[in-house]
Amino acid sequence: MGGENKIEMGTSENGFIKRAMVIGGGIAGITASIDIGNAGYEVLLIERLPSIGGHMLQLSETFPTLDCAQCTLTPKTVETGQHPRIRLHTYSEVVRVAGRAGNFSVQIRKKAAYVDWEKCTGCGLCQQKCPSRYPSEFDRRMGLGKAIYTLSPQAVPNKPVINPEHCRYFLEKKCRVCEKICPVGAIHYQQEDRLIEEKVGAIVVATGFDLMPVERFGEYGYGEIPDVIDGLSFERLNSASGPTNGEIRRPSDGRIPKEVVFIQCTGSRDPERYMPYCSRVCCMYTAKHARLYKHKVHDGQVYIFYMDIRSTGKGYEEFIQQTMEEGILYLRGRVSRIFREGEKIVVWGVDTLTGKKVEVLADLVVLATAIVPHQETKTLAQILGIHSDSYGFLTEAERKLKPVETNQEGIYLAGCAQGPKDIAETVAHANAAASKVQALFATH
Amino acid sequence: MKKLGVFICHCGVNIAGTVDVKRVAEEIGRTEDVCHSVDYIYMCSEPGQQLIREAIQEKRLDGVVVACCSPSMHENTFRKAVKTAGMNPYLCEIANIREQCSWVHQKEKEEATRKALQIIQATLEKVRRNEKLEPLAMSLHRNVLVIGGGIAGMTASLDLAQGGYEVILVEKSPALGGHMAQLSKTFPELSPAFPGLLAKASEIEAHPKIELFCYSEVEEVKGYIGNFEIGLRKKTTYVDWTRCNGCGLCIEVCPIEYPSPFERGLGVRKAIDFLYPHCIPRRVFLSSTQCPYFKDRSCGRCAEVCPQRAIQFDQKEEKIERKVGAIVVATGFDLFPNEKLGEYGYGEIPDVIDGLTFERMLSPDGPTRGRIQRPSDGRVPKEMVFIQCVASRDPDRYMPYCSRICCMYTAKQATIYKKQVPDGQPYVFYMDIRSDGKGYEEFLQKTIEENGILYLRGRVSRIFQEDGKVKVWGVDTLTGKRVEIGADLVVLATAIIPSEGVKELASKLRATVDKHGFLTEAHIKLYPVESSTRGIYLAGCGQGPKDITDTVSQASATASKIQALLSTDKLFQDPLIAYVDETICSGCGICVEICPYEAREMDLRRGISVVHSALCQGCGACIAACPNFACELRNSSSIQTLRMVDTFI
Amino acid sequence: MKIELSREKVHNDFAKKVEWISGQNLFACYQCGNCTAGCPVAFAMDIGPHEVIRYTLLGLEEETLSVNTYWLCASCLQCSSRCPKGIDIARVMDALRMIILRKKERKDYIQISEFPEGFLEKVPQIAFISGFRKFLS
Amino acid sequence: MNYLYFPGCTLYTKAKNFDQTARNCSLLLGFELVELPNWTCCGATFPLATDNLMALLPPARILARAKEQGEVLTTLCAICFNVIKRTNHLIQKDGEKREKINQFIEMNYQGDLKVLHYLEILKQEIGFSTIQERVKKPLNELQAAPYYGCMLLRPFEEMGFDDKERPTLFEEFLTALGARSIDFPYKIECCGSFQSVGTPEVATECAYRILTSAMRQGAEVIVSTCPLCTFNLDQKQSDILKAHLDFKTIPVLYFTQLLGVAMGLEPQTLGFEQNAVDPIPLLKRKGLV
Repeated sequence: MGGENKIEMGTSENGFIKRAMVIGGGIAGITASIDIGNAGYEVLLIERLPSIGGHMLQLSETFPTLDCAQCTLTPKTVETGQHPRIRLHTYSEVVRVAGRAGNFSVQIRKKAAYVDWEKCTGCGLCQQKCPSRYPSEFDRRMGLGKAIYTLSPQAVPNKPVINPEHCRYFLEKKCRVCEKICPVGAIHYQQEDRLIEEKVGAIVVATGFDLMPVERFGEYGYGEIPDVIDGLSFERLNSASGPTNGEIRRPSDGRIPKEVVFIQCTGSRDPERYMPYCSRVCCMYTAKHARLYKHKVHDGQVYIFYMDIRSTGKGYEEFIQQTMEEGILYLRGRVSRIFREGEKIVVWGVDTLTGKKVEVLADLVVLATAIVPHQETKTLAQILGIHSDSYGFLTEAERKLKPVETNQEGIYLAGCAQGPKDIAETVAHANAAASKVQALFATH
Repeated sequence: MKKLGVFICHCGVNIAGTVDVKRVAEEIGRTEDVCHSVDYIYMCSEPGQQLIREAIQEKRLDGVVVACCSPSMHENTFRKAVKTAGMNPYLCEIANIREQCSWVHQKEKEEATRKALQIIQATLEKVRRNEKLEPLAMSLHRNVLVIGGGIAGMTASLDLAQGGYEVILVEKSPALGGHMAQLSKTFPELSPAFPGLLAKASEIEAHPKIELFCYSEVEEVKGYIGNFEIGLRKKTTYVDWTRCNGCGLCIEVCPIEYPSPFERGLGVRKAIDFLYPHCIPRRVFLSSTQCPYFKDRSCGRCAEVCPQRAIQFDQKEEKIERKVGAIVVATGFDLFPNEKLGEYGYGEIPDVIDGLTFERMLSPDGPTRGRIQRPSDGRVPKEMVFIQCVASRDPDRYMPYCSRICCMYTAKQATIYKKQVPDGQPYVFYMDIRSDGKGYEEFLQKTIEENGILYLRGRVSRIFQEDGKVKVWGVDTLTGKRVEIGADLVVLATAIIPSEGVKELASKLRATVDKHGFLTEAHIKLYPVESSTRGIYLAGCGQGPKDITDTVSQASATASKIQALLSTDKLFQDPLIAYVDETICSGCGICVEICPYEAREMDLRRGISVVHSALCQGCGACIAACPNFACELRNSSSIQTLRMVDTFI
Repeated sequence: MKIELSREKVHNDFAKKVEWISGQNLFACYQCGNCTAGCPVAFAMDIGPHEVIRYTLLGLEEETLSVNTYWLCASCLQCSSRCPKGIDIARVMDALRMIILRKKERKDYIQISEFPEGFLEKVPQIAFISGFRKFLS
Repeated sequence: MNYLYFPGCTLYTKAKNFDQTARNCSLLLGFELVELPNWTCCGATFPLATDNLMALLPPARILARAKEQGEVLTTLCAICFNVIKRTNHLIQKDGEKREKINQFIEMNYQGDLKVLHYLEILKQEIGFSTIQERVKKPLNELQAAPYYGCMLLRPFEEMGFDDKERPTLFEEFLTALGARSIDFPYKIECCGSFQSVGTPEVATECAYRILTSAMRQGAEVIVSTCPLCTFNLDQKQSDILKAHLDFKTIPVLYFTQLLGVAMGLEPQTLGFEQNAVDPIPLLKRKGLV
């Protein structure tokens, strides 16, 4: 329900452009776009991947309600896709920004999809028939994807792109199966990147996060032990749409792990070697992981190595306590080393409360690796002329009272690009960014 | 015969893991009037919705059942979807086979499948008799009431005013600022809290779009989204604020001093005084319980000395009425009272104080001018104990939740203490250190290292007075040893609780609160600032403990939601409400009494009861109460309900 | 079982001495236990290295000096190499050894006279030179 | 090309065979190890107490003297290497200590010598491919487990020898000799070091864990870079047999011994008679002696 929006705004008399650009199509960007759009302003939503949804689309369930992430997000992605005032530019990047609040000139690169999206009906035949298979990034390399792909069957927009690094036509100049099978002739191998120019009055930066790669952790096997995975990978394992259809099976041999170790603060709270800050979401998502695992593998045992349990959100502490009461063993201490020994993974940790060294022979180890800004955020900050900190997180104008403003008028921040935060906080942060855009437009 | 379509969602494995969706689709497909029955992994996704739209157009369906999750989740989604395919949205119904079936019968697959079939069949019964309905259009007021003048309410008000909307800001105390005005410095920068707050308050006071009511409370709330009618009570300050210029002469002559609640009992105020120095609005107020004039008319010096003749001993309370389109509830927090903590001395040990009291002590404009001293004897404390999680994370005795800000403010307080008393030792008893905001962990580690703050992982079992010291019995779980400290001053980080009176206010607003009294949001992830009642939004600690940064974000978020709401000139409401068969109604009036939303009224001229469509929430109470069966609910008629029940027996 | 804490105790001379000799800030310790988790000789220790740091910080001089932990430390630096706060734990262990060995009473950990016959002939020089340096005053 | 060489006490006396094989192999590889004149003991431990200046003086003096002779100093013993290299690093970085040290030793040394372990010489200066070409008797897929121990690797920032969690240099060396290098998790875990004089049973247990870890991965022989590790792993096997009834012995070789075999040196010159667990039967089985 809600309002039927009647107010149309474009440019005010003094030439102030009342149209916003949101960079990043995760939950932060989606939320900001819908809010600005609902207030009656036009929005350009720029997403670097072929479809919107961001990392939230990779999640299985969300804490503390254990609601299905797909179910809470897809209505939002659908709403974004159908919103009369939101224009999606997916598979696109911001190349250049000039000007100031009310009059930014923006250059956007629309990457070559090698598919004519105007013609494509999203029937999916090309993906079915494509013979090339390679580890899918969306499934954290645990499942196989095709060279012509959408991120998920529920993608918005539901249009595929060809990855030339894996496409047989681009590699060997043969195949062309997709071209032959496409009923509307949408495959277009000669397509090239396009640069387009747009004018906007305000910008919201919502470029999100990445996880610190497991390859960085020597003491944990440099990412080369297949059954040592990160938190997002576990989300995919747990997801009904993931590579195992939601069954918890370990990547190495597909067996159901019975001893599962979760390690918090991997790369976080480690000023000497990695990141000094707390990544804020790991304590909660690990507790969630532990419970979802336990619900699926009743005779399995979960061990969680932690330093401090951080469950500060509404209903979070209660969630943690319930998790413990379900028989999940929390061990206060870090893990010094992980190595493979036969089919098992040996975990050398400690329980500082007894003071004893602990060894667990695990079947699966999940590392809660540090939240880091998305790698392109720094470049983007330079393009926009806004500040970022030494880790690459974007800097707000003032810590307490201006958490979404930047040093540039008309440019606002939303979500994890500014610092680690959970979905609820991200949504509120994005709403707040939208509020600032609305106020900026209303006062001109 | 109608042509019906049934769409069964797998919800990943949430449904399909328990219910045999293929079999359900097949069996339902055999029903005579069902000409389309399919299943799909995520019906709510774009391709899922496309399936529905295509079927409606191709098979010219007259009704749709989507078997999926709770209607509170996706009824809207699917009604929108059928509408774009040209179908009246009220011909689409949800059969909840997730919350009411697959989730509760995870171990009984066969039973669950049978139950899913029954739920869908029952819903089909409903759809068969559904009417086409149109949403009800309502006009709306394009202004906002903000309740609470702390940092949350102030931020929301300014955002809305800047967005061009008129704001009525109501604060129960005589000045703006809330608890933030009591703080010394804010973490992690250790910058003074006051200047930023003062700037905002000044802006509010001067803003042409904001109407400020301090020392006022919301008495009455009627109406609904877009059309709230508000009754405010302006309490008596005994000072005519239109005349008072804040010169302060009255304060100088006032002979009465009493412990100031703002200073948490550490300092005194006069019977006529400011709420706090430099407060905004800069106006004095008089406490009638302290003022001798109100006892025996013995004084009156303030009135004599006031150059503006602003003192009004006979001032009366004022009632003010306003109409607004939306409401922001930013009622903030209180601290759990020390007096309830028996093991820590029932608040009777003078040198055991809470975090806010210590803030006043640390404030340069506070009662000690920022000097740290024991309340009992004014000595500088050298052994300084801070205790975390006092009444928080204590489900058995107090509050189960984490109060979120204590870890950080304690680290801040210990740092300020150590800077002021270099030879003193701060101890912090904690369970888990929670420094999860931007820059917080770095601040915490730096201050522990540089200032030698001793963190002890463990709770404190008991505190008592002995030989001029405050004995603290705690534990260090990392050595497993009991710890005893003879402290000079103890600061308790007591639990954050909703501020007093929120429950009553919530019931006036028809907003829900949780068992601790925090206002509940519509959805914890996706609608964190919307309340369960449309048109009412939540900002700040009234919704749950949060720090200033998160409060400010959330307050701005409410402003965004409201600007979107008010950017239209008409609102639309579901027509699924009660209606009266005028030929049967006897005008007995039972429905008028029973309606919880004041949506039923007697039409005295016609002698029958009518429905106020904007107020009716479709709860059905009047239908059950009507002795003549004269009331019905649109698309939930008695015959529909009975047919649905029939399918289950 | 009980510790009475006061600022004298927290800023005890013992902890200060350990900090001074080792050059490490004991307050920086997270008490995360990573040192103990990776210690190759933790199996034989009375208490883990992280506990030694804790005991020292709390001024439990007598108890700290009566455990075998730092005597067993082989200075392999596995703990130091993985400490998230960059504390060189092996230096803390060495400092504790030094505190005992530098006492007037010369409480040596090993007695050369007690070595089995032929021991010194068999063991490489580096072993007993480093052993003497670590265990003898 | 000749390299200035610091033998250290152990290789000069009890483990002379390790020293001699290295010298002989060097000649076959086209360079000579030139012994540093007037060398003294390095002290065998890098002092961890920050106030222990005295323990820094012997290695400092060694470095200062070496600098008078050349630009690069090499060692074979991992402990000597660790002590000398760390001291060198300290002299480079800590101006205050540098000044004090120079006053004590009455020399002026700035920390500008390059300290390299013999394995680093082989890799960086000679090249493992060259060694592979000059190998006379490839090791015939001998399943050799490279044991690094601590001293070469830690502290990483000062030693800079190889990756601290998963080093590979030693593996490359063994592969160049024609052996099959066996990866095992305990290759970077401590052998107990000088605990063999402090608490010998601890060193015995450490050795047991390391040896069995390698054997589980299929090792036929353990190869070490440190004379003390070699002692703990090899000589302690008789004690392990007493503590662990299921234990089976395994030969432990110093890396120069294995290099000697591959370079075709006469077995008699390699000092196998000093090994507690006789490697000859294994080497015979592999056709290497």
